[in-house]
Amino acid sequence: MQRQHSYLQLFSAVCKKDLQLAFRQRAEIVNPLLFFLIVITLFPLAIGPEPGLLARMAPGIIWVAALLSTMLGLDKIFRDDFHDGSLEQLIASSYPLPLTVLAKVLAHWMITGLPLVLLTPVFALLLNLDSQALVATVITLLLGTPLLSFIGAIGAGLTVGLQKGGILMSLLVLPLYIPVLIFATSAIDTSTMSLDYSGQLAILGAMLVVAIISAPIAISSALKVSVS
Amino acid sequence: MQFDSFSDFIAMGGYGFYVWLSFGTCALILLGILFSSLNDTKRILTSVQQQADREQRIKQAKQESQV
Amino acid sequence: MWKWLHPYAKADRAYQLCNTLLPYFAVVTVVCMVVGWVWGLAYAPADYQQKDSYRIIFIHVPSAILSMGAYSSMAIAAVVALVWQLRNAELAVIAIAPVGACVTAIALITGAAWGKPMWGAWWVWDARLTSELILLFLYLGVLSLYHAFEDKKAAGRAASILAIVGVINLPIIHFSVEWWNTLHQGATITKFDTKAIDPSMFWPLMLNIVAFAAFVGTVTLIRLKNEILQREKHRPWVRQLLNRG
Amino acid sequence: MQLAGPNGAGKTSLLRIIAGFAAPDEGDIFWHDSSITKNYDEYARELLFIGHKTGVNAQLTALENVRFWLQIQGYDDNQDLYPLLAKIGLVGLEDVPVRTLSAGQQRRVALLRLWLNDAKLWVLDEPFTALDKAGVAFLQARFVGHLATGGAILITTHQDLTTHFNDLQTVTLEYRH
Repeated sequence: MQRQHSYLQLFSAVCKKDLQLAFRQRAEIVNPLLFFLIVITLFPLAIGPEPGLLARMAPGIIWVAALLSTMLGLDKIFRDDFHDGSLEQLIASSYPLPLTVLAKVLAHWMITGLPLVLLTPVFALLLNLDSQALVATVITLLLGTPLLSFIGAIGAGLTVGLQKGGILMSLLVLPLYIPVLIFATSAIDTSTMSLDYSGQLAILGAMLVVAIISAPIAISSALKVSVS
Repeated sequence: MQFDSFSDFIAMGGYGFYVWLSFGTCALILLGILFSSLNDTKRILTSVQQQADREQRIKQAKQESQV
Repeated sequence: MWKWLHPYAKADRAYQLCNTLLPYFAVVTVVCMVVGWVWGLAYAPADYQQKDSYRIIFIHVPSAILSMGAYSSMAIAAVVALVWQLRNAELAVIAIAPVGACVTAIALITGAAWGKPMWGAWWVWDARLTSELILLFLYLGVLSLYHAFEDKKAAGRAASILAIVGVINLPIIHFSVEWWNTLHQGATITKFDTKAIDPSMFWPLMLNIVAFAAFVGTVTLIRLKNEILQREKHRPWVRQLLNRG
Repeated sequence: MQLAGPNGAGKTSLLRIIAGFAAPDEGDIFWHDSSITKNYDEYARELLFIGHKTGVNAQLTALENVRFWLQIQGYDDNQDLYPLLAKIGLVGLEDVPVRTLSAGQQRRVALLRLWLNDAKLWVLDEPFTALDKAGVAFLQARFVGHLATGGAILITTHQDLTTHFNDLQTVTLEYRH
């Protein structure tokens, strides 16, 4: 048996497996989206349907809903691998664990974050967002949802070994989401006033870069603790 | 001393409720964590003692059964 | 650093160290706190603007400072625990967390009680209060994560990882909340003016800060002792402790 | 080497420490004179671990599971795996989801890795669980082959080994309160 050392092979294998599994159980992709849609429907019913008010609150509503629906899928990111022992095999593979984790988080984002970004125009219609704000919303979601996946995966890694880890994970992760929420909604707010919001985007981008570099390390040490 | 009388001191120039509420809850929380920590020490030491006693009894029972 | 720390990696030595330090911390706490409170409540002059309500800062400011201080010490202990694999540092993380949470709660409650007469509302979304609230969530997260694990060895390491993640996020959270606050509320809220503080107020405040720090130290030492005992309760040296006392 | 002992003696815990998943309370594990915690990646290349939880995903097919494992271990995944699957008794079951297979068949999917690696050290926790007699004999034949090429095997099992191994060492752990 000859071994080659190809990081690309590992990365694509891990990514592909998770995507394959998600497409086989399509509920995993569809349910968070439905949840997102229902949460957004609840807001006009709760606060009243005035278009002005809705447009004013839309960034906040969309982002809070995005946050909650990401949380839904996060619980699953390592759970199956933990229970069937795949996680042990991934740790005992000769590749560095952070790389594996990076692939898994990317796959998770493609399953939960990306569909959300793609469907935002539809949700924006429901909330009466104008086109300027819509562009801003899509961009912030594009930058922000991967961040949510990275930060959330730390919590998921820490709680995967616990029986009732789901709710605990939300408690750990939601406070850490606050900066993303603040900058993303403020970017959209600024865009509705026709002002330049590149500053907020730059901060989101910077946070994303930091997360890509440091979160996989934190996630892998969290997973090692959970497996032990 | 900034206050002329004890009742002035309690009144805190009309802000008595807020000042004493703050200091009161502060004292309560500080004492609470202090005493619960001290109580933990006692509890752990008792459990160690109990475990030691238990082992002592097992030892004794073994010796008696041998005799 | 390694050479200096090494003897204390042994649990019984660490326990002894706690015992040696404890009286000093306790004495400093009692003296500073009694003097600081009496001075702050009765002898410090009233503020010309806020009158006597400002006396709350004698506990609000120290608890706010210590809430951050305790979190950073917890994170330092967590780094030591993970990098040098020191079990006792893990225990220190868990010993500090509840104390830090209590101090944070005090900062929140006193902040609200000070805010009511000043702003007319118990709670306003002031940047400091909001940061303080999030800090409380972070503390509670570390604590509940630790208690959720059956295996306390894994629990200690998981809590340490979370503490480090939290401390990296803390400045970002703080900055974002501050920025959010200026964006939404402007300068309508008067904050504690700490720039031009009179010496007659400064010294009792300093005394109270020292008192709070010493208190956090004292309770942390007691809790660290507890954690060491709990983890080592099957070891002979713990048994010997009982025979002696 | 066989690790024996009653339930709860710590066989699995010891194996997990040796595989590097859990840290020992005291002491360290050495492989070729270097601590495995320090050089885990190198050690992992020479280690094959199959635990109670076998690392087989129930939604994927046998073929996909084996391919995935080959990929994460850095082996060539383009080889023809059908003959091997047939050899281990999974003929005709190569491309159905593993969850539809029996416990013994699922175990075989995991054990297939024993034919597909160049690891020196095999750490196997209860490898015979759910296998039938023929399966056990087949597996032991593979053990003989691995030992003949200079490999080492560490297993826990409650069953007696039916094949005779020349340098079998049995270490028995005792249950301690």
